[in-house]
Amino acid sequence: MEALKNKVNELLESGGIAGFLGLRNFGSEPFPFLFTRDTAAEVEKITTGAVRYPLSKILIRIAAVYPDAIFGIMCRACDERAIIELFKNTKLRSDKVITIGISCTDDLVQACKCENPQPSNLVSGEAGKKEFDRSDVQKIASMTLEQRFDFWTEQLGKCIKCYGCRNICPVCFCDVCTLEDQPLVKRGEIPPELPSFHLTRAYHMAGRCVDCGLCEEACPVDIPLRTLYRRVRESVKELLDYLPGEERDKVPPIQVLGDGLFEIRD
Amino acid sequence: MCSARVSPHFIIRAFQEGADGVLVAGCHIGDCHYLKGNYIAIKRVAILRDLIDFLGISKERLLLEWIAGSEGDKYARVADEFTEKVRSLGPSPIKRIPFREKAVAMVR
Amino acid sequence: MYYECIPTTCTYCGCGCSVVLQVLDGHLVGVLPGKTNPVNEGSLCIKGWTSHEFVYREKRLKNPLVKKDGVFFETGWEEALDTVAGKLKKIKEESGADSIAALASAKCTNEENYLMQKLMRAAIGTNNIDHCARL
Amino acid sequence: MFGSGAMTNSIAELEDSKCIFIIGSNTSEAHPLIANRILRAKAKGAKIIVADPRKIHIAFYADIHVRQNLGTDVALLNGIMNIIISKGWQAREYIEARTENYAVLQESVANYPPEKVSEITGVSVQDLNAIAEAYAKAPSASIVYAMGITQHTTGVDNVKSLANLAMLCGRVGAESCGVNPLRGQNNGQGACDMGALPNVYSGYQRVDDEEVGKKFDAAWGAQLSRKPGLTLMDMMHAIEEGQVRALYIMGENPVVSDPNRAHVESVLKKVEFLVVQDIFMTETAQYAQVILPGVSFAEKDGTFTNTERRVQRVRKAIEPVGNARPDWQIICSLSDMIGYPMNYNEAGEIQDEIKSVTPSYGGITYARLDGDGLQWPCPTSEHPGTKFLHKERFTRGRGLFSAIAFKPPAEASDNEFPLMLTTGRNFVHYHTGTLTRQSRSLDDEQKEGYAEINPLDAHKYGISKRDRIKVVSRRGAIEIKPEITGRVPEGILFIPFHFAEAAANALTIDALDPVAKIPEYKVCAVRIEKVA
Repeated sequence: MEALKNKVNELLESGGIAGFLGLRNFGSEPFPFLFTRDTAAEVEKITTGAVRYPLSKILIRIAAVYPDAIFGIMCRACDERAIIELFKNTKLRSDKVITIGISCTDDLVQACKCENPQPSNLVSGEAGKKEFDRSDVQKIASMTLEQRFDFWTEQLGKCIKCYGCRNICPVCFCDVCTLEDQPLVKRGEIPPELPSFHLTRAYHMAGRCVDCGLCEEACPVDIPLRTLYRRVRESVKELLDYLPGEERDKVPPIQVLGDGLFEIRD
Repeated sequence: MCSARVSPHFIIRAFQEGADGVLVAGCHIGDCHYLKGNYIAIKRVAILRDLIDFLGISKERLLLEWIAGSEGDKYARVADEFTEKVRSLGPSPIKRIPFREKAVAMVR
Repeated sequence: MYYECIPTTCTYCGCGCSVVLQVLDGHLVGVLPGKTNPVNEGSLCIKGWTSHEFVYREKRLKNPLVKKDGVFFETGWEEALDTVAGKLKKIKEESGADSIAALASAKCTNEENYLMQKLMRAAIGTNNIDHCARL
Repeated sequence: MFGSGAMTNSIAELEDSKCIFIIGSNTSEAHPLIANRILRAKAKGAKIIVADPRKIHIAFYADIHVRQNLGTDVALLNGIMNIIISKGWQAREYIEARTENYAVLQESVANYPPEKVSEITGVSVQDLNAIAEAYAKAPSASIVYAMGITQHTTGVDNVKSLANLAMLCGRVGAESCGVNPLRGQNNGQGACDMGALPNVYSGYQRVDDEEVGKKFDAAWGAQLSRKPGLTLMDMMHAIEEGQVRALYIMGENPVVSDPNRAHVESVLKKVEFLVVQDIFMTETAQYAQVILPGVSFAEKDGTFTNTERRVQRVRKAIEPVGNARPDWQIICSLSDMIGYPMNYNEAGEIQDEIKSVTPSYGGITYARLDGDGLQWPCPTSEHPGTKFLHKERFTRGRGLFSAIAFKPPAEASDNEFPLMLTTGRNFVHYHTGTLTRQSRSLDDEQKEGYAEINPLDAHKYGISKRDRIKVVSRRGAIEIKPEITGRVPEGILFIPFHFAEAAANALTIDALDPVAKIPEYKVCAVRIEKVA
């Protein structure tokens, strides 16, 4: 933690960054906060916490107001994967963002089933072990078609349409959301139309999902959303040879898969 | 209409409305007036096939075929074969979802 | 340049979920679910996620209004509060404290409900205080 | 009853309950973050029972869903208890050790044999047996209810029947059990706790108790009235009779929320001086002489108390919009001008006073609320708060069984009004829509009101989904879009009450529960006509 505090103070003092987006203890609990020179005293309360908030998504909002400023951001490996995709999709500028890597506790790595908990530019802690566990996907893939359908109907049927999976997702950055497109997705009832609401969102995760799992954490009814999107991630790797968040130099296939660009709405 | 214009959402919508199968037909590879429309379609449909299959809707219910404007006989053959295929798969499972608004079973 | 998150409690149903208000340069810009709260444990419903949206609506009342000849006019706080206090005092003198009644609110804070009943009971002198929680 | 009106257990405990009986609560739409606990309990093997005339979302996850006729809850519950007693499944030791008046209950439920109950409620004898067995035999069992139980002329009877059932099986004062009312509003619990009621001060201390009166006289430095005041419905009548001349409404919208809208409007027109304090120009504010602009939850400090008695902080995040002022400051200013000064520099000082006069809040300070908040009763500054109530003993000593007879709703269907109407919420909107209909995303999700109607009724009246229908009751009429769906059984219409322009409460009846004065929103007779 001291290393992180020192790094943030150093960057703020040198003017290398205008602000550092991280977590601050508010009372006894950590919440996102932008540390600036004006609020340098707050750096004492900086924490890495055991919780994850969508910092990269918050940074999009701040950077939109201050497009010329350079920001530091506290980065777990999942945050960094998201930021890589946000650079490629021009939602953040790589010359305006400095990532400060922090490690995740073993507990968190386990809880997240994180396939790559190793951020670059690690300032605080030691990098966790890579653990590639796709047993959740395999378990469902090994069911019969009918079992799979019943499983998902029961799971997706719990949906209370909070839009939390979208709202918290760091790579859900479209200006207009297809999930709110009335003729395509019927509105005003729960569960939302099965399976099209979730099928639509899952399709949109193709080429974007960085497997951070924030969606599943935010789901109030414990739908295994991450498993669904992991399968999509696998398909994209198999069919398009692209693994979002892991390939800094490849062009993302997002236009091929279809975002707003290919839609005509009426 | 270009096969790239067939948005995955249209396909999803068709399934939601109760279609037992969806056939997307496009121009042959190399024949695209827009140069790469059918390349786009092929990738989209492939991803969507994987996805619906994972959700328990057989990927065989979604078919992409290349049929040129002049290939009327191929169109008829593909349509016939696909219809037979879908018939053998039975009705779409989406039609038996209990939450559906008008499910008669819910009427007391 | 100032961004912070203020944890608070959702204004909608009785669950009492923790919502985290995102404030950018003094403006409310969004909501996050409180990740550590024992009620909602990092989730929210659709209302919680959008609980900031009504705050800046154009239709918000921004000044006290006094009705004259059936039409509302904006006015200052002094005049509005004077009118209310004067009228309540007059009615109390003429018809007694029990001719005044008040409805507190299941939407307001504990402190406000406490003060409202104290106002009616101690300042006015009546127990005519209720709210719409039955509804 | 057991002597206090709040959720006996905690939200998190539901997750480990082995049987959850949901009655009169559309949990997934009205209390979504409690529904998730119920779904988790199911995933851990709990049996879920839903009794609701509508096929609500959570009913799809129920092991047993019964659709009782509107307003027959007492009969249903008596029938379940009849079965439990006749099979000998009641908790004998618990009844002996912790309750009184059991003989009276035994005698009264003997009049409700399953066949007769089935006749009244429309629930099969087989389902009654299944519910009785599931509830009585599970290692732990919770009852969850909401306004579907209370908003009846027999609301108090319904609640007492649930208390009877819970005590009969020893389900009060134990972990993951209890009787758990879900409060509809964020601070409905707090408003009651704080004494925004005509007969009690904060902490349910009675105004007609001389001891209590003296305590508050001293604390507040005033000579306080010992005479209980008027309830909301009594206020309305007193205004009509000219006995109440001034009404001060803070943050409520009775024109839309109260039954029999036409009556409420005529009363508000009649009252000599109406002050409304709110953040929007509500339907009610239109009738005011003076409107005072208060602020939203984001612009002030304070606390809310949720449905599980958890007191939590509300924190100011932004400055008030325009010249609006925090509601507590408005009350203070007004009190000063009336001649009773209130000197509080910040909301925390008010809590310090609440703490000093309210035993159940006696240990609550803002400093202690950091993090998870505290569940009352929390009498001292060392007390950790109370997860579930009545652990060793009931608030009133022994739990009191009461004999409750079934009474039909105030209004029944007849030739003129052949359909029954019930009201409730939609997952997108909240209460009168003052806030949610001003939220873009929520408004987009559901823009207008609708009436759910069974396909058989739609067919009978020749209504298709593109039509508009007129719904008429003895109190009023509205035009509305039909939603043809099996969610409602034949003969029943459902209308959410959020939409002022198609207000369900233009139709509802203002017949009240004789004790709690709650209107019967959940049952009235209507007819429908197709709008040409």
